[in-house]
Amino acid sequence: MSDWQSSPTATDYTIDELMITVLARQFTNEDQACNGMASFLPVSAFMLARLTHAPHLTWLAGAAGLEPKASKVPASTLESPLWADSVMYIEQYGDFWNYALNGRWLTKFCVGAAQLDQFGNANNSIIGSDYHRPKVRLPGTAGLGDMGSIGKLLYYWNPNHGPRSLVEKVDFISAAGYLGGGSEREDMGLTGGPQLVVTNLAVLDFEPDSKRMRLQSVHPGTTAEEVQEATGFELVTPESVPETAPPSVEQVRLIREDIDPDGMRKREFR
Amino acid sequence: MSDWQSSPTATDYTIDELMITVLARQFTNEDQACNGMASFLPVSAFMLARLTHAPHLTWLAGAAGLEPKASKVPASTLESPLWADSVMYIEQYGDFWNYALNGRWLTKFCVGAAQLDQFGNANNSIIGSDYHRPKVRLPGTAGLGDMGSIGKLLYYWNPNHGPRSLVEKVDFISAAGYLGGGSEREDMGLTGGPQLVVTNLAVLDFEPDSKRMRLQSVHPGTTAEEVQEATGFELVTPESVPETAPPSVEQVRLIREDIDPDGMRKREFR
Amino acid sequence: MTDKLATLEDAVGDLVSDGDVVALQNMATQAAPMALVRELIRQGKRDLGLVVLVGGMAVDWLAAAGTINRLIGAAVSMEQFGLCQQYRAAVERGDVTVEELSETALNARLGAGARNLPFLPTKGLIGTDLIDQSENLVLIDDPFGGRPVVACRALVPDVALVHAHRADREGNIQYEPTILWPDIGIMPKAAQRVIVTAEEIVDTSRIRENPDRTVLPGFIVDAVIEVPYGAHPTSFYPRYGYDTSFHMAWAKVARDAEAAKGFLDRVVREPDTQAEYLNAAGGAQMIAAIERWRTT
Amino acid sequence: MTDKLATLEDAVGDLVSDGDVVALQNMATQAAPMALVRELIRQGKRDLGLVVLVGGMAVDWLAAAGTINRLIGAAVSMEQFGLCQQYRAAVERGDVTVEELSETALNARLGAGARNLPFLPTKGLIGTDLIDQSENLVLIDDPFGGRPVVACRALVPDVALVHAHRADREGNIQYEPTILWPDIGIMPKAAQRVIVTAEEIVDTSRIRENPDRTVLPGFIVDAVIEVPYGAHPTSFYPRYGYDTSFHMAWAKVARDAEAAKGFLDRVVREPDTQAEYLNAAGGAQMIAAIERWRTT
Repeated sequence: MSDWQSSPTATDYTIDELMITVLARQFTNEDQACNGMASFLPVSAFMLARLTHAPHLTWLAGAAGLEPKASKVPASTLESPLWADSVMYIEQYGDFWNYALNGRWLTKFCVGAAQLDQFGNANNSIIGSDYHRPKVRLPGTAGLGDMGSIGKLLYYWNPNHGPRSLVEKVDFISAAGYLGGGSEREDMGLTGGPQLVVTNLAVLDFEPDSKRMRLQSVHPGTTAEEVQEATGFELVTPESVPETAPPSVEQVRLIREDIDPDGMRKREFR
Repeated sequence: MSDWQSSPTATDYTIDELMITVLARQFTNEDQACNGMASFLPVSAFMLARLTHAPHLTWLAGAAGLEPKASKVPASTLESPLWADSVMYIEQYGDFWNYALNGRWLTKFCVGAAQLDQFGNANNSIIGSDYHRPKVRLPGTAGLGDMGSIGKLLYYWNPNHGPRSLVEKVDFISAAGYLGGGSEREDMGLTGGPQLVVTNLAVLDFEPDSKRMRLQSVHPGTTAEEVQEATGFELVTPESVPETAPPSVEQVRLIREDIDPDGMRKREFR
Repeated sequence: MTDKLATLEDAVGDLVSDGDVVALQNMATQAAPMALVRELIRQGKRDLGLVVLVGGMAVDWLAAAGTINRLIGAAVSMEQFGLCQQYRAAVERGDVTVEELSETALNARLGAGARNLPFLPTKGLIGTDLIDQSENLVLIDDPFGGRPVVACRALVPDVALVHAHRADREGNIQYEPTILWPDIGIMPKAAQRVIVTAEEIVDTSRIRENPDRTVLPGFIVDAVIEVPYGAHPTSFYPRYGYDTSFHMAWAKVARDAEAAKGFLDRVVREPDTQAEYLNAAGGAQMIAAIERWRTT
Repeated sequence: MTDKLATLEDAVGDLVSDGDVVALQNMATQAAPMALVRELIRQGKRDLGLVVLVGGMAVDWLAAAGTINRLIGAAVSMEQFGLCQQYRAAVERGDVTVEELSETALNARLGAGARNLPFLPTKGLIGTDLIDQSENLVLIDDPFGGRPVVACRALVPDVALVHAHRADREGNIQYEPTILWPDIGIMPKAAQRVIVTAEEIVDTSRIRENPDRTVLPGFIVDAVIEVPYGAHPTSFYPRYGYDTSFHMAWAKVARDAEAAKGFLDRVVREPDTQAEYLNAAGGAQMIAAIERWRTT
């Protein structure tokens, strides 16, 4: 944990490593982080945060193993090697939701979605117009359908920024974002909601009043125009869009050598 | 378990032993029996049933220890010696009520009450007319307030038959019996209900139509008139009331020598 | 106590009927009672409804074999091995209908079923399109004046299928220390019948050594069957991990109906015993591989 | 993780305020965090509300000392040692008001509190006078057309008090294999703050040896204090049984306010440390007696 603060900015890094550092930055010593399946970038981010700025970040691996000592990212983020040497096995039905629903703990979640729209509504259910006869059956909402409605702060990651995954209107809302935008979510009594969308091209947030998705920063080597072109709706784009801060040399070393030497994080990119 | 069936009728027995045999008779191999605290007679009855006619009767000691091998009745029926060598520890909040509420298991309960009325309504809450300023504060309803409403068959035991414990109308209904009698319970959609009241004087059940308490049998040495006199309301009394069948020599021996050699069952009698 | 010891054939034959709603212990690649799943297919059961929290290969097989025509669950995926393609195709064709529930909604439906309540509420799902998709979810007012909640109607499966580390003949079921998936906590208690496969059947005296490890009491279990490696190819920690090669082999054929049928013929329909199945799945070499999970 | 190690004095001083609703782990003679109960009395806390499933001597002491003015619970009794006479008298005088709930209703209120739901339903209590006695219980219709159920309003205690076998400095709490009373399962998760006493504070590496025995995660715990025999005179299996002599001694004085006060002065107010308390309660001889529980 020694020299991460004084480490110079890296020049040799890949997009997955950049996305991991952006996600890691969202988690502090006061948070409890939790990952689901096939979550190589979030798991790498939690590990990175714990090795650098947030050594006391609590981590609930696979929503089941508390404070594991996983030595590296395994081939599954929902399987036993990940929760090696945990301090607690939290049983999901009886117990995980006690903590997750409570509101005081596990307030931030990294989540993925097949479709995300301009107001941060997510779809993991179906592609098509007929729910019962879909063009594509997606995996299903799992816990996301809960997370969207119970005040959580959601951090979407999307390794494949494109007009099919970032759409004007989702075919089906399987997790509530800002619904129709503006105060619609708030008017229903829902707190929290989508905070950030971290893609392979840019970092996006939501404009406070309209709740429309907004370009926060573009990754080095990408322009705001390229991001807009890869997006299925009009982004709120400030006059000047900064570059996403790149990782440090030490962060890249930690990811490559200690956290994910097998390169599992690369699997998320088509 | 050898000779209990051919054992002759005992002449040397006490009322507690008689009550235990009456309670034991209510439980079969197909039942799951469960006891609460200070339940020396029911615990003795379960042990007796398992040693005689119902060796496969399932027993959940203290609503927590399944199929224990308790060697004898201990000083507490809610403490660890009772559930020695159980096959399972059932956690109460998360689990006991899953089974008890379900409806298919744990259908019969032996229960006690400070007051029981002519329609089998029970009171363990307060004596007096003002709930918030009672003449006597009783222990409280515990699980009985549930059992009365969720279809259970209730077997009341009362070692101190008298006009203060068997009253015309309870001061407060902390467990539902047949309410105002007749079809009132059924009309509310409640199934099950009080089946039997086993006292130190008699065995009582409930007349099927009026749901009034009825004399089923009087213990040897007691008359129907004496039972009526000790009761705070008019009992339904058939023209001829049989004597309660006494225990066998072997049942008495099992109770005295194997089940309760320390005589804990005597503690329930004032 | 009653002797619950059975065979796969008798348990599935006697306790599962065509049209039943079957609750299946499962996660993406974990802890599924796969021997029971294979037996459902072997016996040609039809029109089953399936309840899964997160379904994996079991769902894909049951869809491929035409065993199920509806699914109630939160997700179906084999994680790093991809979506369940046979299931997906069956849903897209309209052969399998889906009641998609969030985790808290499924838990609430099963919790209400177990506890004989008409419903349990959740605050999940509010604002989503999922509420309208199911007749078993409805917004109700908070009688204490707060915001509405979603009432989730009780779900009582006809039968639950479970795999465990140990059981005795009386049906007391134990787990070794490992993550407990939610299915074991509530599904069997909500179901009307319970079939359990176990890595080993032990004497009750062994069960009494660790009463804190018993997860289901014998009185709710209808049949127990000894099936070593009964969760293969899913993982069953701490005994064995998931079978990577097997999952990849299935994923490779699963987009093609004919190839998938050939795979199922070979590993499901032809082997008559668990030993024959394990041989068809790779035998001793496969077993050695899945037992090496700690080092992967 | 944060260091949660504290003293009784600081934990109760910092985390419990006059007027708070305090959830207490307890059964008739079992598993109560008695060192914390004594500290509440020593610090002269007032107007506390107490939540107990089944309260025992702790409730009697807190009533005798005037610490509590209301109770939410299912029962109060010391089983074979009789009713809690000081509590009884306080209720009969009107000094302590009682919200009496059945077990499922209390569980529902706490379960709703833990899960941030406005209420959970029960089918218990229907037909009893208990529903009208509480403003937190109300009959509601089943939206699916069945019979009404009792909605039990969420209960969020300000602080929960718990005793455990082991804890680490980060607040991860373990139980040795024993019956788990319901309080540990839900009360601490419903409460806004959690104070835990443990028979011993151990290194986290010891906790990691048995992750399946951890009952509360450190992130919900605010303070842990090492208090050997911290549940005395209640039982804490498998380590020790309840103290029969001590219970009888209390039962003997408990009908008399002056005698009860003298008892509390001697065992609660005068001893400044747990060691002094244990001495006042009978010292080594008493400890030997409660550790002999297996043979009684």
